[in-house]
Amino acid sequence: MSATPKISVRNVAKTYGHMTVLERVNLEVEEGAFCTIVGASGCGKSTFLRMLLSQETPSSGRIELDGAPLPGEPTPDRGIVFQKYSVFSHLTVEDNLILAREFERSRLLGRSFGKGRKAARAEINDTLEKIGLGAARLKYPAQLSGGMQQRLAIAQALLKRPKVLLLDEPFGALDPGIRADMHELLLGLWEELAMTVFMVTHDIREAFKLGTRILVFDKIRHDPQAPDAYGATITYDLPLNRKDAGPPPELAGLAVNADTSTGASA
Amino acid sequence: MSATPKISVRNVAKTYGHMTVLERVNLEVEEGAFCTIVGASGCGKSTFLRMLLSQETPSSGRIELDGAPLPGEPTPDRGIVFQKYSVFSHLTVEDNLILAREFERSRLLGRSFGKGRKAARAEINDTLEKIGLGAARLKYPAQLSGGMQQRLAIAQALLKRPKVLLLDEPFGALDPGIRADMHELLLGLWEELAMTVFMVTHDIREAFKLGTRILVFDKIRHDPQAPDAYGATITYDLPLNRKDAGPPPELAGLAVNADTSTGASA
Amino acid sequence: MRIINRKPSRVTSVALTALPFAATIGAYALASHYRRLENPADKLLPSLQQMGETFWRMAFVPDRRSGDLLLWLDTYDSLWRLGMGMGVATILALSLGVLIGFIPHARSALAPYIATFSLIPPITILPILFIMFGLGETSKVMLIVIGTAPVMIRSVSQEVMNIPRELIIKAETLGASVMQMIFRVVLPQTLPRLVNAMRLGLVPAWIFLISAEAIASTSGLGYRIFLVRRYLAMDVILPYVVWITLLAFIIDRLLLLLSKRAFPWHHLGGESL
Amino acid sequence: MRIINRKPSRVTSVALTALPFAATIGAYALASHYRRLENPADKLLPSLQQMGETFWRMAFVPDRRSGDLLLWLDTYDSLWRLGMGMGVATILALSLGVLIGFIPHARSALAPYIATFSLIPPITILPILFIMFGLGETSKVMLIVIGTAPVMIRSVSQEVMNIPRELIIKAETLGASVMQMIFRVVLPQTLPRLVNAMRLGLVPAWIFLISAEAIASTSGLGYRIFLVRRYLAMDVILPYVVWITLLAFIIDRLLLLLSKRAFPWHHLGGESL
Amino acid sequence: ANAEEKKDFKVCWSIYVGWMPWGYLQDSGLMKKWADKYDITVDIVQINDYVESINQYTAGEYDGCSMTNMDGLSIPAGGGVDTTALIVGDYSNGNDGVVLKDKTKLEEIKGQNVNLVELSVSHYLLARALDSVGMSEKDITVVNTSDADMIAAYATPDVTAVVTWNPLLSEIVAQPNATEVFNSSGIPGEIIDIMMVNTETLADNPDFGKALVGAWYELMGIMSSDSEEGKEARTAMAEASGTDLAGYDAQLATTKMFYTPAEAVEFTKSPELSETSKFVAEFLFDNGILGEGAPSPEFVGVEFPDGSVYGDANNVKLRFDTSYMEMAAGDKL
Ligand SMILES: Nc1ncnc2c1ncn2[C@@H]1O[C@H](COP(=O)(O)OP(=O)(O)OP(=O)(O)O)[C@@H](O)[C@H]1O
Ligand SMILES: Nc1ncnc2c1ncn2[C@@H]1O[C@H](COP(=O)(O)OP(=O)(O)OP(=O)(O)O)[C@@H](O)[C@H]1O
Ligand SMILES: [Mg+2]
Ligand SMILES: [Mg+2]
Repeated sequence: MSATPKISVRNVAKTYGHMTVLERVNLEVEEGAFCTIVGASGCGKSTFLRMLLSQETPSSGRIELDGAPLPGEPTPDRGIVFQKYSVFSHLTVEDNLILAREFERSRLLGRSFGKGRKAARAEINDTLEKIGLGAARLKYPAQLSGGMQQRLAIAQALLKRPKVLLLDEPFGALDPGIRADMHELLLGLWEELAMTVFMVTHDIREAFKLGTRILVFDKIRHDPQAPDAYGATITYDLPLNRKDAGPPPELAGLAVNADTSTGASA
Repeated sequence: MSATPKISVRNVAKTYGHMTVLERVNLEVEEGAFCTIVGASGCGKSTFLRMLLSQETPSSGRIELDGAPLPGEPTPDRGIVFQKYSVFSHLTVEDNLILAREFERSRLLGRSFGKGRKAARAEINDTLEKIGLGAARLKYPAQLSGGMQQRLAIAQALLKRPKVLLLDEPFGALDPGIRADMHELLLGLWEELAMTVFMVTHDIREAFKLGTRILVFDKIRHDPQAPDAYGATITYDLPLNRKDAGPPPELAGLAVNADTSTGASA
Repeated sequence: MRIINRKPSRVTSVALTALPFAATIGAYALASHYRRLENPADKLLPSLQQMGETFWRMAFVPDRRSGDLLLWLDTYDSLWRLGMGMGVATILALSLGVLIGFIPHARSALAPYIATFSLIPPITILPILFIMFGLGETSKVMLIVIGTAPVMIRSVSQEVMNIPRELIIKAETLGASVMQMIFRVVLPQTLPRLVNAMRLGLVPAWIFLISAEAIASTSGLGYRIFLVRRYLAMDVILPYVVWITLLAFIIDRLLLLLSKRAFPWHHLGGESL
Repeated sequence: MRIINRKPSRVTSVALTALPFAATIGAYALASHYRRLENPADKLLPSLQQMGETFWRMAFVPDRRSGDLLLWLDTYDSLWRLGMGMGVATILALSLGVLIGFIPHARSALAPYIATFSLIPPITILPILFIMFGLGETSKVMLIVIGTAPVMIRSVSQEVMNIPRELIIKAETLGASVMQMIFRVVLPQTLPRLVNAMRLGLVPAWIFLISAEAIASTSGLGYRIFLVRRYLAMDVILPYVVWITLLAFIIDRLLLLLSKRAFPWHHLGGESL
Repeated sequence: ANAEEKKDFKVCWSIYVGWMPWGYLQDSGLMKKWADKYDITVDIVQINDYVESINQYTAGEYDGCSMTNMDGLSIPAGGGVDTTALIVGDYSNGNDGVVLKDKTKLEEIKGQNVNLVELSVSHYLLARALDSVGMSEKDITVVNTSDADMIAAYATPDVTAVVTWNPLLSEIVAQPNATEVFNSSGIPGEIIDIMMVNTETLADNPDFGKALVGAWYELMGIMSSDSEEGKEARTAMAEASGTDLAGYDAQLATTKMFYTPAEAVEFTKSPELSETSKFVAEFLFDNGILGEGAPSPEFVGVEFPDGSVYGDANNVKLRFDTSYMEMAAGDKL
């Protein structure tokens, strides 16, 4: 490797009490990559993202961002969409979306007034339409359906245009139509901003469609007496070519598995 | 129609304040049907399930169960898995699962002790293994990953063996492998118990794979001035034949849509 | 239908609400009647009529000595003290609560101290308080502050700590500074709970107001009760107690209304008491 | 790193915690020193040593008049009253709280009444309490109950109402009767919050205990404080206040520990104060 | 001592029959008139809680305070604050009493619970009453009861004996089953109500003493007269204490007011005062009120107008000084 990788993960492990969730995770990701992460539920994918965000610290090992140790706390250059969509319950849809802008513009209070506010609200009209929340702009999150909240959370993270974007099952609660729109939105911004994206998903097709690289997390060591003794690690790490018609031969098994689950009707 | 339908919905509408969510919903479902429900996010699918559960009452119209008006409150003959998986946070995995049994056996306190408790815990060993939570049986929900909580919620509802089962995006947070296992578990019980199932999903393939009938919710009337004035209704109501290779011709458009969203790789 | 799913109708609800109040008044009237049968001059449980007359006199007949309408004078003075005390306590609760709940170093330094402080029954150190704050209005206001603020601070800091960590992290990824997080996330999320803490804090505030007025004052609802207590003038005390309760009730409802108006998002979920 | 993400180290944390306590003691010692320079017999701010001696004497030297070890006698009697009062208040809070929070009809009937009741400052209606409960131990315990239970009931019922509706519905679909829901869902979900309500309720409980012991008694921490207040014996009062605070602190921590032991699931989330 | 001349003075008082004139002095402007005469200001502050008022005085917040001889000896004098009895206003002559429920003789108090404000003049009165029938505190049980709760306490069945003062006393005696079996007229001149002032302040600012004494005796003259003005003054005092003129006059009847300075001077100079101080000091010592450091009842010295001292002459903290009252008697103010 010539250039410094955007993110490098070196021999990271994470344990909760006696339980090892992740172990021996090694990874180098170049800038602009779109990594999709798949793996059994409960194997530590969300935990991995939380570490990339500095929400949790690895129990051992090291994570580097642009060659320097990861900052000890979340920073605006890494955006996140959590698995349980969390938006600000005290702000309306539009106020949730202009919040990042307000933080930038009003250094002290993080709150704009009058004209500035109006302008900020006008700026997001487009986004609101794209995510289909134009009619709900004045509603509070508690008045939205699950899928609507999730779209709001995604848009909120995207509007900040982070260098690294972490997505934890962002499209889980969306119907196919909306999901396709959101894919477009995300891919458009990814190309435009050269973001580095990590996205956890359970939808193998989605993983193949969006990713330039797929990371499979799995446990390879098992101790039947102590099921918590060993953690998961990255078992496959494959580049994806968008123009490919199907999954690479190494993942044929996985894809079949996916087919079984999402219907043999295709 | 000769026999009384299991559930019949007659001209039901639901409004929240000024906003019409559903209108003119009509439906008759025979016993043992597996209805999958699809539709844009925010169109009222969860609301529809909540009405079938008697958690909410229709603003107008009538719902009948076995020819009689729906009871005014949730009853044990209708099981539910909520969109935001809700299990009892104060009970461990195994105690969550034996709870329904305890309610049956100990009429007053709903709590078994000593032997009875042990026996109840033994009974669920199988289920625990099937849903892959054998190793987590003593954990509290807050210690589980999202997918694990969802599996627990599904198993909890299935163990009660309800006559009508309502599922709101039950498999959203599951990986393909686990998802296939859960499909099997569900289909097995459905056949065995002749349950009537309503399942909301965003995965069209899943809808085709599992359902005997698919209900599509959508808005057909729009007023651009007042986006909340009209609600969604059932726009397609089609029987599915499991042995079919693909979606019926009427739904070709939908299926294509689904393909776009879940990857063109298949 | 199960009793938990049955909502009383409007009429039933009003009737049910009125029931225990009516029962209390009835029980009182009976007890008073029988006591006065035994001793017509009994002062402990005066008749409702007698109390009504006294209350009327306090409210609308100018006092012979000063020419004041005592009830309104007392009410005004007490409410002023209560308002000042609750105002200071609220400001303290909000500022210290956010500090303790949000900043770990401040938490280490202040939380145990304030927790300890909140456990000191203020009435035991009255002489020291009076020396520190004099016997004027300040000491009365301060007694209210000392009696209510520590618990309010504690509950506000707990509420701040209960804000889901995800929201704070989200704000950080959106580029917020600590100040900005306080103003745009922590404060708005905490304010409705602060109103709740105020509603709960009003109960001890009234108690301390009355204690303070009983010790050093020449007006106020607590002063009047204290003054006539040595003659067991229950015909003054009981209407005053009802009046205090009514005032407290109105303030409580106003705060609830304020919360519903100002923080609609907070009340989208379940009901609140 | 932002101050909100920096956790003080173990040592820093201990130092920060000790700081305000040390400052308070230091400030006291200084104030006391200067007062006693002016008047060596000053009673208001006795020296630390003097207080230590008095405390030792109260704890270990039998009283001249009665031969009792006063501190332990007072402590035992007060804790007994506090325990009884809190016990009754807790039982009331749990039973009425569940009733009000869970059953709409009970809510209509009782919630406004108890809310109103909680706003009555109990000291104003002491004479009526005396007729109802006499002047013995009952009235002291009842004063504690009346002073703490209404607020506790209110907060427990609010907590019951805050249980996500989905959980209740889930229980219904699993075939639970109202009783079963109360015992298997509502109570377990509410208990940890009840412990919290108890911890908050202890603050007024101590205040009412001390007020109650000031009314008519022959022993107890509050009795002693009020008795020696007659001759401004701050060398007794201050150590007693510290002692009360210490007892209250220990009870508070024990309850927190109990909660962590008995309801581990409740403490899986964030920290608590 | 450090001579401190000052212009602004504060004295405090609490509601009691013999002290109501203090409130009236402030309200009527009489005090201001006399203060102006000496070119000073005197603020008379009402404190509802009697003990708190003495505590505040002892802590140095006030220059003077109305209290009984007993509390003057125990709190300020016992606390090292050199205190002078400036105006000896009255003594209780039936204003404090022992009341039994359903019993009529003092002897029958034996074995009962007696509700009273412990360590107060009521406690002292009880001790003297028991003494008079050859009993001691061991024969009864004292239950400390706050004065504010006394009437309500008496209404409960558990309470069978109380010792208290007016106006509570007359309210309780009015109950059908109550008998007053002993009162302070049995120990005349032992419970004395006094305006105490800080000795140092008085020494440095004699004008302060003159203004207080001058104002007080002017009002005494008005109050004792049967004129309209006197009635008006007494009515105002009655209402300030929460009763009416008849009620207040009834309380005055059991109070030996010294309406003229001459009477007060004569009483203060009488030899019985020394005897009373001995009783009081012994009572305080027996109850541990003089402090742990006190080796004997004579620990605190009390000086009388003739210069004689009861107790430790090196630790004189309470002084009966008639010089200011004599000035008033001689019209020298
Ligand atoms: N705070 C915690 N304390 C203890 N164990 C935890 C904690 N958080 C997560 N775990 C455990 O770590 C494991 C990994 O959890 P994680 O949420 O990362 O899984 P995941 O791969 O995201 O699963 P899913 O696909 O279901 O979201 C789980 O077994 C979970 O029980
Ligand atoms: N309590 C409520 N008050 C007001 N509006 C509500 C409420 N609950 C739901 N809604 C509105 O009703 C509409 C339908 O919500 P519902 O949750 O049924 O949608 P859904 O079809 O389940 O969507 P999703 O697929 O995203 O879960 C939404 O627009 C939502 O804003
Ligand atoms: Mg996850
Ligand atoms: Mg939904």
